Amino acid sequence: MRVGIIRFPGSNCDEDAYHAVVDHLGAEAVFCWHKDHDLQGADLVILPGGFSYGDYLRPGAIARFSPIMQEVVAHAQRGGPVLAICNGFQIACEAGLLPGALLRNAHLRFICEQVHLRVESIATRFTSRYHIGQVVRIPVAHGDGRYTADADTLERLEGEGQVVFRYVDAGGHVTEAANPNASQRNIAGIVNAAGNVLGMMPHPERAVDVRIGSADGLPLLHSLADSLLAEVGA
Amino acid sequence: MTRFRVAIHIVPRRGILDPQGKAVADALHTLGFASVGDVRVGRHLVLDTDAESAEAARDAVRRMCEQLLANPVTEDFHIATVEPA
Amino acid sequence: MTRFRVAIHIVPRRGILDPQGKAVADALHTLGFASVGDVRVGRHLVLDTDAESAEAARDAVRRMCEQLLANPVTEDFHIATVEPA
Amino acid sequence: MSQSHVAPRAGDPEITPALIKEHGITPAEYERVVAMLGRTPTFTEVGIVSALWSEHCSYKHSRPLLRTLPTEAPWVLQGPGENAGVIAVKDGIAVAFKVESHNHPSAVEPYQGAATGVGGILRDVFTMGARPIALLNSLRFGPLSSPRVRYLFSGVVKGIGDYGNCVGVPTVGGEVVFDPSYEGNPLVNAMCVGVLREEELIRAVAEGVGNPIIAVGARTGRDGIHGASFASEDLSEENEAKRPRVQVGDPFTEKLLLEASLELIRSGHIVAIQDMGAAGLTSSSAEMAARGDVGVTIDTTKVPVREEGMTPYEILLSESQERMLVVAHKGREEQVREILARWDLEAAVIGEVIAEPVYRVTEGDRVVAEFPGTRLVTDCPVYTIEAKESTALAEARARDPHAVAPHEEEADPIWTLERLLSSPTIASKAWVWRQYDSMVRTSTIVGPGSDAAVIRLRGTDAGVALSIDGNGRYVALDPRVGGRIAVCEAARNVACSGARPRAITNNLNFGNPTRPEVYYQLANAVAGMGEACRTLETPVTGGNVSLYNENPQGAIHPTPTIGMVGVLDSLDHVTPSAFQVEGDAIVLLGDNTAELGASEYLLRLHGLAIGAPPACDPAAERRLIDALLEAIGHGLVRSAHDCSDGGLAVALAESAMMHRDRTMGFQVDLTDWADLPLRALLFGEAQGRVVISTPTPDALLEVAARIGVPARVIGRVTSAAEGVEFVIGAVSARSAIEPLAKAFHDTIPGIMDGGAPAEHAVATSHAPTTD
Ligand SMILES: Nc1ncnc2c1ncn2[C@@H]1O[C@H](COP(=O)(O)OP(=O)(O)O)[C@@H](O)[C@H]1O
Ligand SMILES: [Mg+2]
Repeated sequence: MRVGIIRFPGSNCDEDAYHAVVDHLGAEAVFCWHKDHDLQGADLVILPGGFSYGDYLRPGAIARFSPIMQEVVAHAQRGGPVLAICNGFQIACEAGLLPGALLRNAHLRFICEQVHLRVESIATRFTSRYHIGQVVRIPVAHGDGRYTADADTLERLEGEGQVVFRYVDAGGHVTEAANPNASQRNIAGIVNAAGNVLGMMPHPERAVDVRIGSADGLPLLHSLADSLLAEVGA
Repeated sequence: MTRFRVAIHIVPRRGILDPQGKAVADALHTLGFASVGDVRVGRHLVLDTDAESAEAARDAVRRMCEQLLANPVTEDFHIATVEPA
Repeated sequence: MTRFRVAIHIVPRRGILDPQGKAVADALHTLGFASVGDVRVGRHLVLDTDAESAEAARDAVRRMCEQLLANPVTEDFHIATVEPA
Repeated sequence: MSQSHVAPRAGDPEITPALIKEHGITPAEYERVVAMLGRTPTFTEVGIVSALWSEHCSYKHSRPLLRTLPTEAPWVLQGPGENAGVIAVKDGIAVAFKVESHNHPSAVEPYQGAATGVGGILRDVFTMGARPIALLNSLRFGPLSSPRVRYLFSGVVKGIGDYGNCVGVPTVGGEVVFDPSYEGNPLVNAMCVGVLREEELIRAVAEGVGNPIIAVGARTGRDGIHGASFASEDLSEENEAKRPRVQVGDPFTEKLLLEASLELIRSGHIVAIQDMGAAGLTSSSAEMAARGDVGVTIDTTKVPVREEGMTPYEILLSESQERMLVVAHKGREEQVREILARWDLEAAVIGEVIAEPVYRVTEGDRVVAEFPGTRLVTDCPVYTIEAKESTALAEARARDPHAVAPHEEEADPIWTLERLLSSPTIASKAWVWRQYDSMVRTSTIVGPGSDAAVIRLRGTDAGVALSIDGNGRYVALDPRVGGRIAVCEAARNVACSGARPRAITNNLNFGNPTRPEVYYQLANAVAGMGEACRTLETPVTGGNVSLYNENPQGAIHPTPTIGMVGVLDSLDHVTPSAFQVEGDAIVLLGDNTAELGASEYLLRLHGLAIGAPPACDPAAERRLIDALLEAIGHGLVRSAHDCSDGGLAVALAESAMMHRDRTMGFQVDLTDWADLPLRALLFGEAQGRVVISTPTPDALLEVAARIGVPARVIGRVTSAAEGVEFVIGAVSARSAIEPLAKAFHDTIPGIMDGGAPAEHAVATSHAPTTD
């Protein structure tokens, strides 16, 4: 399995994604430069966190027009998996790979801390290694993470099982206090209708080792590896 | 070609939570501006662009807004003024 | 008392670096809007307030800008319109 | 060429005594310039001198004092004098680190002032060839009851956060103190730590005649002209008006500059690189030339500018951010440009290293400034001021804190403890650090909230422990002792996390040094720091001096802040500060005393800054650290937290409820010290004490006894449900955890999010310019 990590000017979780994939998953990873049109044969594309183009105008708004994004969109349209984390999620929404938008946190401040997420769907290639309703600890670090979509979109996401992670308290309850940014319906992560693009504000690549706070992001990477292996096998 | 200066307002769409507007309203109340009601906070862009005519400039800026400057999911834009720079 | 709707523009003062404006200008160029020159990005506020007269509303809003809304060191503000709401 | 070809530039102001004075140059200094040049300086030259001879660049009042500090140890690879200090860690890995202040810019524009402070210190570190891996900050403000202070506090925190977050360097620690002495003159010190391989170390020394000098990064605008001399003046209302144009930070460009600079350094195409920091192009070029003892020539018309019509004076003194000066190998200009272009950055050759021993600036063909040799840097005046202690402070020190009558409610020590825990200086700073990305780079083993942060170094099993500390009140009341304590406390914090303290960087935040009372503080604080550094074997590898921290209300507390770097040979030794396991014994290393002077207790409960600060014996601190580290090495320590602000009772309470979601309780019996005054025992700030929790108290006591450190079992860790309990002879005090945890955790959010807005307008009169 080969992972392509997209590097935009201002990406800053690209190295972390690389270490998660290479050191903890044992897979191969390459960096794909935003000015290029080359995914270097990547099976999985990661849109990493950071502040592409300084988050100027709106997070993700400018990065979406980088040359490499044409290839990422084409890869997604072919059914190739894309993991869009934090700023990557913002870019994916701006690029139309995922519905909705990520707006300024309601308390108007950047927030960095471990949060609890409930796994809402395990019928995705990203989450097969979790069990349904499992509560995991994964950190957030963002200023613009308030997931917002119109009522129809929200209904569709819920109805089709596209809501993958929700912010909850330690006991697994959806509460206002557990929602770090006032996302609608406590949504922390969603997949597209085809099931191959996952966007999430929390950072699974920062949760790969208990020494840095949590290893609860590892099953996500392993789920992806399983799904890719199954494809090759098929 | 003439150089035009164009002012654009980009505001959160009605119905979308505007926490910044609310924070400003609350702060103004605490400062004693009791009669302030609703506050909305958006972006104000001023850009210079060359075009054949004011209409052409406005058209170009409309396309800029649609493609980049405003988020169609959450924001409305309004081209406020187009004036020779 | 009448309710007025006031629009305010707050923009980075000329001469002060506006990295956001520069990033937007660069992005517009990349998108093919080659004739775009300078871009400045500021804030656009719309607020409702009750006052005896338009002049009184404008005065109050000016004080709000001075005390809270605009940063006196880096920004200029401009009260664009004061209209009965 | 002779010097006579330097002529006044058309349009520049005439050189008058008033102009010289306005530039902060004294008549004696002016004479020195005239003698050096053999003629009247040009306007451009006056600007250059005023910048380079400002305190900020020249250290003219502090250099002789700084020379007394120890700077060497076998592990020091780079001491003071470079952009940052460097120490070896393990297996060829080294760390570069430095602290810098942005006090004056932050007083005027807190958000940009703090943000650009972070930007500057990042550049200081990556220009050494090091990749930044951690940021810390040390902040001082007036009381939070003032809306202006809340504005400054929230703006500074947001500025620090936004900048570091965007660049992708975790902010992992710091400190915030609120004290009336900083009202109107906040302190904002930022520290950065970077990692490099020893062979990648590069120094900012210009050399090689014919080598091109290249300006890299952002364009030059009129930002912050005279920032350097501004930072060397009192903040009076008068210069509020002649306030320079504020520098605005662009962390996005900084991130590109960081990546491009590291690539450039590793490419072998360049000789030297330096940040254009305070006094911009002038100081970076003159300092690089002086270090290499070479001549340079710079053509201001080649410098990429952001605004039209900029004069050489403005271009030289601009403090536009995110710019670097590079000396490349001759003939490699294209390769340099290519690397920068990949990161969307501009590069322009603006000058070259020359054989002729001059510092020359031209505007096209015309010479607008020329100084012989490197004398501009080396001839800077140095002042030694008469030192005299302030009688008011000597009197305050002489007052007996035990004579202060306690409040009636203090009969219950829990009441007092709750007051202290809700003092904003002691209360949890989670409101602050939640706004900082403390985890990016996935190497943060211990983040904010503990005694010191611990960052792992990839590719080794080693880590560094980092802390920044200072206590201005101690220094005010006794500069010598206060200086010692600042170093020892920082070392203790680092040791509590399991690391051996190795070296410090420091920031000297003081008032106007030409006043004998201030110079006395400076001289004695530096002496005290030196004593502690020598004993602890933590040499000084760099730092920063920020003087003239005064305002119409008076001078600030003299505040040296110490950035300490410690090394953990193995991450197995990382030790948390919070209690971990119910039933563990609580051991106090060090001894309690009757000291109460200069304490947070006196300030918070009685509004007094009086009495002598606690005694500080660096040799005893060294033994304490040795014992602590040996015990940690043997796996005898489950948690360790030092006693500082608020004393033993606060240290115990913090150990129990530092983490809101994981509180514990404790029972302690302090009857052995029942003859000490109760409030000194509980809230006095005696030095050299650490609260440890351990499953193996006997083994721990044995280590302590062998090394000669007093140690006693004082109680045990309990569950949160059991609350806290103090027994001191006949006195017994208990409390549930919740009210104490609430005091500790909810105070700052309560003030900052409680609805009272932070206003900027209080101190400024400003008329709309376009309304
Ligand atoms: N401005 C800040 N930025 C980041 N962390 C901070 C800041 N202020 C305080 N902290 C963190 O809060 C904790 C307690 O700080 P402090 O009270 O100064 O501890 P100590 O007295 O042990 O030095 C430390 O972990 C420190 O790093
Ligand atoms: Mg401290």
